[in-house]
Amino acid sequence: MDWLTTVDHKKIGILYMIAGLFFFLIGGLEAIVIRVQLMKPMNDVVSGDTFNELITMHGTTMIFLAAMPLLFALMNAVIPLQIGARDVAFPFLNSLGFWTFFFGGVLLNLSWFANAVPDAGWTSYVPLAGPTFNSGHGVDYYVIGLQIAGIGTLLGGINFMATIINMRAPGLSFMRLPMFTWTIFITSALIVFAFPVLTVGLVALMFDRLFEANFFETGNGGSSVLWEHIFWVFGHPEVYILILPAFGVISEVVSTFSRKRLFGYSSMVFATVLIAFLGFMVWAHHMFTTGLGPVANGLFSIATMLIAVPTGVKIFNWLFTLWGGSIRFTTASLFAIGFIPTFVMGGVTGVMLASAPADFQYHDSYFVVAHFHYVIVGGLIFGIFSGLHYWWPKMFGRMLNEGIGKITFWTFFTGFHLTFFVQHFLGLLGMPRRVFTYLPNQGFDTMNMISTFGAFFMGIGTIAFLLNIFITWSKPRNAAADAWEDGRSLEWTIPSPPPEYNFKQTPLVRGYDAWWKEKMEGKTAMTPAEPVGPIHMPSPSILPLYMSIGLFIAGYGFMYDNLFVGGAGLLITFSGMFLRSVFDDHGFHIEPEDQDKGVHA
Amino acid sequence: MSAHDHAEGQLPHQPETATMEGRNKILGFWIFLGAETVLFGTLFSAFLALRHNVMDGPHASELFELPMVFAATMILLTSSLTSVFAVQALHSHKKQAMVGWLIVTILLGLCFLGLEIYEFKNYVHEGHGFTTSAFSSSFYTLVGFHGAHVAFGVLWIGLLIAQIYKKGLTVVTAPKIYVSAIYWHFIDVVWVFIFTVVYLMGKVG
Amino acid sequence: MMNRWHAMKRLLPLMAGLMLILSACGRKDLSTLNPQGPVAETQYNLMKLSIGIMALVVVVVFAICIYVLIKFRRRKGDKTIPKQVEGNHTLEIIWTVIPLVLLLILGVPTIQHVFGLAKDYTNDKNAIQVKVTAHQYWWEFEYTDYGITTAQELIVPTGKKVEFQLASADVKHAFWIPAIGGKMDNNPGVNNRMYLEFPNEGVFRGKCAELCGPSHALMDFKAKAVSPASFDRWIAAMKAPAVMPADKEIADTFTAQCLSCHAVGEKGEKTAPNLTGVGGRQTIAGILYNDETPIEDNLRKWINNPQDVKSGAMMPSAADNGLTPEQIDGIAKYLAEYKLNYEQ
Amino acid sequence: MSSNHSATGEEAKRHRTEGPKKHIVAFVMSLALTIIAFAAVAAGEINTTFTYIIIVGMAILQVFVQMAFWMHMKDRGHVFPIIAILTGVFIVITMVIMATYWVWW
Ligand code: HEA
Ligand code: HEA
Ligand SMILES: [Cu+2]
Repeated sequence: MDWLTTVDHKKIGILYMIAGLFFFLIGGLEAIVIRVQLMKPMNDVVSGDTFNELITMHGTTMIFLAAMPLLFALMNAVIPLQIGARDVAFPFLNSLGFWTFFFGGVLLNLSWFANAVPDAGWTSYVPLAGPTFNSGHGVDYYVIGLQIAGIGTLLGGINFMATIINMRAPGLSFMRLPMFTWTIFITSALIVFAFPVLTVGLVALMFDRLFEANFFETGNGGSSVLWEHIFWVFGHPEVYILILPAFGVISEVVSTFSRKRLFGYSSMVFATVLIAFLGFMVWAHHMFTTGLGPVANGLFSIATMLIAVPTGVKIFNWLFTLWGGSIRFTTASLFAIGFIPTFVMGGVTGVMLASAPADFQYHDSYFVVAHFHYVIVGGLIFGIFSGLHYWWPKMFGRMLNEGIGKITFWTFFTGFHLTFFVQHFLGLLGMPRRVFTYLPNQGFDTMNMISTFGAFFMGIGTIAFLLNIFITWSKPRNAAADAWEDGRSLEWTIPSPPPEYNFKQTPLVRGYDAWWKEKMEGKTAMTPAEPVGPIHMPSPSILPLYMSIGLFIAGYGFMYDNLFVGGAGLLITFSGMFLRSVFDDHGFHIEPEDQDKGVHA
Repeated sequence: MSAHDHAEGQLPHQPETATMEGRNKILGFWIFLGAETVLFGTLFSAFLALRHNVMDGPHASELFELPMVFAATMILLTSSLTSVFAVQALHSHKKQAMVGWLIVTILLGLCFLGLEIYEFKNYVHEGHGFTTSAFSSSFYTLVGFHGAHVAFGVLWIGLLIAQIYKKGLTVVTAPKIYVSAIYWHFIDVVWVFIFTVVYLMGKVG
Repeated sequence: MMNRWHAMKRLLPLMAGLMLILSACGRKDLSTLNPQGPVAETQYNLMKLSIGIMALVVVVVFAICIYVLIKFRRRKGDKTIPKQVEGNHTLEIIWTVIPLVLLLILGVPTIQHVFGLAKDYTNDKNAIQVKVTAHQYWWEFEYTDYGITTAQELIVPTGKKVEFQLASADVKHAFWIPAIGGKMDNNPGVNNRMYLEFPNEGVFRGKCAELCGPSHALMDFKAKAVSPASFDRWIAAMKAPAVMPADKEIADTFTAQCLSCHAVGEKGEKTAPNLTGVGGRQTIAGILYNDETPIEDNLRKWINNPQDVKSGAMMPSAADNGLTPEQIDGIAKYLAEYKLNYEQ
Repeated sequence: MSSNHSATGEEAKRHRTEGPKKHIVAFVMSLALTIIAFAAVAAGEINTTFTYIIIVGMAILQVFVQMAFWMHMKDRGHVFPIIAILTGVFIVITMVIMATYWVWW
């Protein structure tokens, strides 16, 4: 019950993690089925229809329901601690954000049981996804599920921007923020400015599908290219929403485990901002073959290539953080170190794709599939694994087992390269993507077999990670506050796991790498910025769950043309808003004498 | 946080930023408006891309009746002024005056909505229905989104007025009023662009 | 340090060799790494250039990475604190400027070819004009200057520019002949255009490269480049009166059941693939190869139940068409023998 | 974050006595800008491009006026609001260019 009403960012982080891992398993299972189907030519494990459903759900689930929530998990678990805050700016909205994401995801995945699964790809290009050529309810699940989940994401973005701007501890100026906090700040900004575009796109598609509007109905003056623009104006920033937090994790982990200050901190910050900025001006590189004409293609080619420069700055800064350091190989640092070359391989194929005339060959071939799995799995998923291993003791008070952790890394890492390296060549040899099968004798057979084989390795790696969690769960909660001993930022100054109120006294920050600085000066604790006193906490609330259930019901109602149910669902949500507005939350106080009770419980 | 006990005279002169919660709320709301800017921007883009595709329906220049839209614009502009007066009253802690201005604001908002609904009815009558063409769909979606924002604003400010009566002007209620006023201005700004891009440019052709 | 570079020197040719082996494989009629026309050639050159630049970047990063990992690992029990370096301006400038230069090297030809490949031959008298209409799972090729239409197998003369108008009859598709040149989308509502050139005779594999429904994977076609003389003969043969089944009953069934959608010669409709000379094509339905299975078997299989071959195909099954096994055999035999004699 | 809510008594006084005048000025300016735009269209004689420029220009001016005065964006402590809105506007501009040039090419 506690978990349903919590507004504590640490618990919400854990909820995000559980939900994210759950959806990662579902998405991974879908990937396995995809790979099994493609193992040999003219295979018939699944039909063409089912295959299209699988890739659509795989892409959508992985990106929106696995990767983003796992990032939100890290963000919730870490950001308030890194900035010396007791909570996020809007604890209530934080909880609401989680529950809307969760119910959106559940709605999307219920499509499997309703036997109406979205099947137009995660990009849902119209008219294939429009009412004329897709009359079942499949794409409705996509549209409405993502819409509801998207509300949660947007709330999260607003919340973390406000938190990082307003809730920093005294002395923690922007240019002293840990790198992870910086990347989350920029990511949140990207969310805030990119998600509304998706919202509008989904609304338009929903209107087309449910109310016979004509945004994308070419027969009535609509434009299918408009959808592509809208989707990618959102979609490209989305990929940086995914990768920037991973960049942040890598910065923290690399610096901690080499015992060195992050090399070129200010250029790292600048590069992050620049990547985000450029990220909004390159969307049409997904549309080189749409026929926008040479001027657009040329402009977008060059703009896209430019992103390589700030990204390169980051890569070399990491390498030079390691240079001269004292590198310790834990699972977390292995994933971070594995990330660097792997991501570079994915990044450089991105630059190859950015050359429009050559992209006429690569586009919609397996070369693209290879590119984006290199940056997403080899980048983002490695980053998430790294972050989870790194902050696990902080989140749960227990260390993960290093031996199993190394098995996880090596199986996942080798499996990954086996799966996706050969896909570059499949693409170059002429294999289009999104094909449910291929004819024999085209030179695709061996490489597809290798690729499938590798996917199983990744599965084993994932299972090892799960085992690690279960095995260490029964161990005592004895992780030290500074669990890796070389911690540099504020989260390592408080117990693992932290008490409900995080900081008994708000710390005073005196420089970059606040905790490291104190340690180097021989201190064993931060200087407090306030006396011990009662701590104000927000009250838990069931309303976020209640409101999200309302949206869930409303989604179903509209999808099946039942305006009554739809209206009832909206009424539930609005009544929740009403109650929230009318009854002030006065919260409660934890008095100093109670502050040590229940710590480390 | 004993906000309720504050006598009005003891309120800080800008009660909306007196507490951390209040400052967070205002900042968060501004960020939200950044998102809303993009939301309406996308709707505008879609409209701009599709506005000439009228199929069998009437063209914008035949359809729109500018004088009525002009009147609606004036009403919304005035409501923006009254809402800024409400905020001024808030700053000088004049509860009654503030509530008065808020009521005027929502009344003007209701007039605006009334005109809009009347206008839509006329258009449908002239064969410009939601499903007629890409132009009509994007028109109703853009203008309707704005209308929904106005309607939401009316309900919201209405609810706040009730809260002011019940709870008085405190450091808890003040940020809400302030934020709703910013929201109201934002809607007004969006309308300026709808008036320009949809109606005036539609008339020009 | 020195012997690490030695290791690198040994690695480089190895990697280059790997590249070569990989680029050597791949079918000549399919692989983008084995270009068979100037458009694909241009693109291939750009690909090679970019692969070169990228290989350089990757090698540098790998080298630094491996060096650092070996050199700076923490020994057991090492408690020393390394020097805390803030940054280094010279280095930072180096790794900003060098990538910029590399991008410039890639960017210039990119822009050049973006415009080069966009050249428009629509009004060129010497170019062949083909309107490509993509349908759910089949391709229609209309030769606008000659007033003829064919399907699934595009016939073009060598040595001429071919200008394509790309249209779609339903959802989005993309027209791609990897060995000849890159793809371009067939958008519903608005037409695209692009040109290709076929210097060598041969049959090249074409694919649909945009998800278009359950049988997207099976939406293959062939592009056959023939000598200009053969091409002219083909045009003439296409314009010749249709050859109908000799057997009267089969002819009637064919007219009633098949020509309500398909066409042969001047007869029939345009909503399904044109069948003129279908017996001479390399495949049935784009994917049933006649050199692997006898063409009659392929035709029978297809006519019997198209859904078995391409799920979601619009053509009704034999049962729905009310065809008896004898009629199927008759039609299959007739179509198998319907060849246009234009290659000599 | 230093917040400036603990203003000096003097400032508070200035604030409290600040009349409605500047807001009425802003209102009149908004009215005038709207009317100019309206008139430019109603007159109907000027050429189309020029009319576009006038009306869009008037809209932009009016937004500045309203944001500065009514939304208090000219006041202190509004750095982040300005960044938020400007970023939004920047993205909107790219999208409008997209919609007007590249949807139908
Ligand atoms: C986390 C996700 C992520 C990230 C970070 C990136 C990063 C990049 N992507 Fe990727 N991309 C995707 C996810 C991502 N992408 C997805 C999901 C798709 C497919 C969507 C779909 O169709 O379903 C896609 C597709 C895609 C395309 C469209 C291909 C097509 O469909 O035809 C293009 C084209 O330009 C592209 C380019 C790039 C570039 C230039 C980068 C750059 O940011 C990379 C920059 C990094 C480096 C370059 C490496 C480090 C730099 C150095 C070491 C400095 C020196 C380097 C040089 C001088 C080159 N991507
Ligand atoms: C975050 C994003 C993300 C991630 C992590 C992945 C991960 C993987 N992807 Fe994914 N992929 C996409 C995003 C992602 N993908 C997108 C956007 C597309 C495009 C979709 C489209 O075209 O529309 C795509 C498409 C795509 C394709 C191309 C399909 C096609 O075009 O036809 C393939 C094929 O190999 C593939 C494979 C894989 C594999 C093997 C993994 C592996 O890394 C997965 C590893 C994980 C596991 C293996 C989990 C194993 C779990 C278990 C074994 C537990 C058992 C289960 C339970 C107990 C429930 N993906
Ligand atoms: Cu992109």
